[in-house]
Amino acid sequence: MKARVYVTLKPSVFDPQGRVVADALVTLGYQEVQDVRQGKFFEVELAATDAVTAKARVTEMADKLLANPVIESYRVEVLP
Amino acid sequence: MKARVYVTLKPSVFDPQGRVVADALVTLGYQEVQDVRQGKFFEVELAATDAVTAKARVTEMADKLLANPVIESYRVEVLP
Amino acid sequence: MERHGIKPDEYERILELMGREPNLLELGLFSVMWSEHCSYKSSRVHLKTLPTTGPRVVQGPGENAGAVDIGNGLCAVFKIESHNHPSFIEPYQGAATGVGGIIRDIFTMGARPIALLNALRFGSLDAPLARRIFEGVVAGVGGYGNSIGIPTVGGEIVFDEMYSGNPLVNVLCLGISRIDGIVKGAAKGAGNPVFYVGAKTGRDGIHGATMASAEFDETSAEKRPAVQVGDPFMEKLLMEACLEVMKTGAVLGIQDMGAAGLSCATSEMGSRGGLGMTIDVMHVPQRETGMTPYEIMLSESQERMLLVVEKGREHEVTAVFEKWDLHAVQVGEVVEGSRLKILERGVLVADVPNRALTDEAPVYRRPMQEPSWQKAVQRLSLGDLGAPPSAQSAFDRLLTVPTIASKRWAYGQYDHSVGTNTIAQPGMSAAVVRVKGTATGLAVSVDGNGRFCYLDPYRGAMLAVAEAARNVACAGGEPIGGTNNLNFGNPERPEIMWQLGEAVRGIGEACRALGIPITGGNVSLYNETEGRAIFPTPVLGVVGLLEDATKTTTRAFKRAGAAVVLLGDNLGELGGSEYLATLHGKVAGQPPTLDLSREAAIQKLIVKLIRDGLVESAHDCSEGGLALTLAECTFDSGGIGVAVDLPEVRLKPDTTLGDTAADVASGFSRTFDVNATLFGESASRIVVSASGAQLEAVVAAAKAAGVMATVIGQTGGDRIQLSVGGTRVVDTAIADAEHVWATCIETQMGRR
Amino acid sequence: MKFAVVVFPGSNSDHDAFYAASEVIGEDAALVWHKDTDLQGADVVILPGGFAHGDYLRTGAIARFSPIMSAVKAFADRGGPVLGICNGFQVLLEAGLLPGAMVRNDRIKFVSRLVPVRVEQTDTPFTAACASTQVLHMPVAHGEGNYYADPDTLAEIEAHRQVVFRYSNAAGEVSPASNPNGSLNSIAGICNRQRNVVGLMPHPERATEAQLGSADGRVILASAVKSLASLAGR
Ligand SMILES: Nc1ncnc2c1ncn2[C@@H]1O[C@H](COP(=O)(O)OP(=O)(O)O)[C@@H](O)[C@H]1O
Ligand SMILES: [Mg+2]
Repeated sequence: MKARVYVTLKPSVFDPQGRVVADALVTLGYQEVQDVRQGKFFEVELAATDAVTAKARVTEMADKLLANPVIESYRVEVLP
Repeated sequence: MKARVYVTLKPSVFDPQGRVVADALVTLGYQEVQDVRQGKFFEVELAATDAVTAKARVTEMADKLLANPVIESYRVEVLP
Repeated sequence: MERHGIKPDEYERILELMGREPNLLELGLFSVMWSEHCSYKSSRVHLKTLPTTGPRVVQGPGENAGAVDIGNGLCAVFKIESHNHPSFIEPYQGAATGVGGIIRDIFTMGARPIALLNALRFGSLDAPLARRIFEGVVAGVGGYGNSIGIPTVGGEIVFDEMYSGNPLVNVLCLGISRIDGIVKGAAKGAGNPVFYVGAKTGRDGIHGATMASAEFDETSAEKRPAVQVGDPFMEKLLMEACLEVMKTGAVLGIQDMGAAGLSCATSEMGSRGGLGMTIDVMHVPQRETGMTPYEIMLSESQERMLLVVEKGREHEVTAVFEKWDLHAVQVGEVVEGSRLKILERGVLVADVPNRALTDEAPVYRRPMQEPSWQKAVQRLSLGDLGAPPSAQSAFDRLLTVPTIASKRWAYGQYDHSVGTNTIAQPGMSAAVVRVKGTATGLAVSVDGNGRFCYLDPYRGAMLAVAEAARNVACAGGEPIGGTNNLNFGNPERPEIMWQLGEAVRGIGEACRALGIPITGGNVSLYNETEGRAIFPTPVLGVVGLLEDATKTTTRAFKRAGAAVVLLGDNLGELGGSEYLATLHGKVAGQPPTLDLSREAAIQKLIVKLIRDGLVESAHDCSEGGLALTLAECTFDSGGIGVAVDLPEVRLKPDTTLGDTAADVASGFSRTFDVNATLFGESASRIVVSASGAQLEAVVAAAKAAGVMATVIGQTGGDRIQLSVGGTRVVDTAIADAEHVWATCIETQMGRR
Repeated sequence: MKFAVVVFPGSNSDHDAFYAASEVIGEDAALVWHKDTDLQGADVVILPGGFAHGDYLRTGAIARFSPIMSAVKAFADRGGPVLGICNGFQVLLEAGLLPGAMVRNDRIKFVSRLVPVRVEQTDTPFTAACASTQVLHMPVAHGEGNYYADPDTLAEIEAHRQVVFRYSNAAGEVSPASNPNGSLNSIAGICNRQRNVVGLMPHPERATEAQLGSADGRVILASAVKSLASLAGR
């Protein structure tokens, strides 16, 4: 079974990487770019359980390790 | 208009980040974790055009800057 | 066969050595082991001519790295390695894995790595591609070295169009070991188990060695899966665990898996030890499913080691690895005889005499031919150059040349203070690191001048040796050992082979004269794209010993009112200079002359002056000549200026080169004299500063050493004021000059 | 007195801190393995610089689960002085022993250079020997030293005088120009509310000998010695 955890910086936290990417895109001629935020995601391969348990377990992993609640928020998605 | 670009290492490319996270999760007691691959994503805010143009433009950006075609592949998604 | 890069006559040889047709796996083994990268088949006959012995040599070429005795029962273990081709394909990972590879070579010997240096070449920063490669390479060098915690303390960077399709990334690593703690890469004792430890084997980098042995063309893109991703954390674990495990004495031989991976490690350890080895690929930890023996043997996955362990002491070894969360597994054993046998689940799938892969690899005495254009590019006629710029405008312009400018943008991304051994901050001189637990220190420099070597590879290579050694001496280090990286084009072309042969001859000659044994090195060939080769670029790394690490100095002036002394002769040689290239757009002429006995004398002299505490600063003259050297002495000094008056050099008109009497009589020629005085790049020159009684001692010591010493001026004020023959020709505020010089690369990199 | 320097597998300044404490300052020091659970009776704990577990995920994220961290927490709760340097600071943040978090440097690149830092507080065990507003030159070497806390937390930290070090110029003036990484309020180091746990990005242990460019960092270790001595004398 597969799950994905998407982690993003909270909106209030400045995202230096996103800013650099946005600047670079504009200088490359993509004037329409207004803002870029960068996030990360984890594709977790799990020994098969049911989707509900998987979601609960992976949410726990995100809480404990994959995201830092001080600066980041996350979203868990279990793939069918 | 908003688009997202998901960038992952190509399957044949070694992902040390994913390996370390997977090891850590197992040590933390999540024995069911078999593998983790880490990717990144960009949320691009664009001056509104239609979705088709947006997708084409953002795909170009991914090709040129956001992904490194040598080791990474990407997927573009335009949000409604 | 074609796909394996094996030539028909080589195949004949394989048949002879094997006594039968090789199977696909065996052919693969020959292919990687006989590649240029692993076998040195084109360069070997030349490398043999280098001086490799000396009273201090503990380990010469042939092992994973060389070593020289530095006293106190210790030795310096060092080597330089290139990762040019991978860095073009993927700059960050190419450079990072290059750093990882050379670090492994050092700790494999049982030495703790304490410093890294890098010698880099890129195309002009005007091109976006060159900027992207430069940015990625610097980030990759830093990314790996910083994480593992080995300081990057020095290096050099040159930008030239000739490298736009073939950047060079050469990395030197220096480590320290007890002399009696050196461990070698040889198999010992039939029956002893062979262990594998480190990262799992994946399909990455298969045929990397073969790739590094071919030119780039449009199809290179298809070879891309060969890119590897570095894992500095894994390497850190391996380094600590290997150093710890070697202390147990249970490890009899150890080798890292670099180019050609397991194939290389197993066959080299076997043939070095005069024994055979049998391994079963089933035991090799694999990252991907369904890997064939071929893929497992040829994979170049990073961060892996092979060890021969004393039978009965396996648990001591595995226990240390477990402590570091590494799982060492037995993959085979050392056997009597001399064959490398590869099994797959007990079934024999390859059986090769290991020496056939290593010592008996083909050696080519490839044809050499001086290029038809060689003599022509050595002609330098002032008449052809056009009107010379004023000295002031030439000076101003040279400060903005990235090759001359401060490399702060790069080394500001390198952790250079970790390890608490770094005495000289990067940018100040040759790198100087102390050796903890002793009073001694080591100075290290890497240098090379491709332009000089293009004009005359023999003399250019000698000049590289001289410059690296002189840089080390200017930090107070007595040169005691060297390593070299030979970066050249396609050796199958006789002109390239000639360049290589001449360069090696030059290195040998200079090293013999200066008493520097070469203890190792690396050869990178096929650095050409679509038939256009790089400048022939031998890069020399020289290590020098400071008996007292506190007795060192840097380039920066230390106080106002000191006398500025030029040691050596100012000959006004403009051939191959940065001045000619930048202000006249010409790469031409003879490179500077080099009198090796004078070079040896000036190096001995400067080491003595620094040891005796007689000079306050010392700076070698190189790119940009005396003018830029003097300017650099004022930079980072806190704004201590300089005023000098240099005796004017008179260029002799050479009518055979087309200089006319009119040229000579005209003001043209007079301006050239001034510019040659300021910007000529003659070798064997050092600018020092000294005050009071020390000044007299400096002059006396120089006289005794037979080195010309000229007091050319004084430190003080806040300007750089240069006169030639009594006429002030350059007058610039330090603040302005330093700002331009310090921010030049930053500014260039700010462009998109 | 005795310093304990915790060794995570990817620590790379552990031996530097050990050397500074034992050879330079001349105190007892011990290296403590991260899988251990005991601090060997140390009086001061240092979490050193490096990349504790490679730190590909987030700096210090995995280290906080190491067995030794429970002992460090207990030690800190008892009021024991704990110093986190660079990666050690990042570990303290992840472990919740200090407030806030680190993000990438504002200019993205790794920053390695000697920087001036102004001492803001002298009533912590690691600044007790400093003069008020003293400027110390110490190297920074990090890619993620951009300190962040939400506005409320930040206000609270300032109100409780928890900012111990700020990036400044050599004259001690604080401005964006002297901020190497974009840290909020130019924060280079903070302490907890009890003031016994201090974290900073610059490396005092690399600045304890003039030969290496600066000896200014020595006062940080000397402070620990001084404050423990005064505790003992009380
Ligand atoms: N890639 C680099 N990495 C680290 N330090 C560098 C690098 N390139 C140059 N430097 C440092 O900048 C200084 C000047 O280099 P260079 O111009 O080659 O000096 P020189 O002309 O004396 O040989 C040296 O101290 C050198 O170590
Ligand atoms: Mg140089």
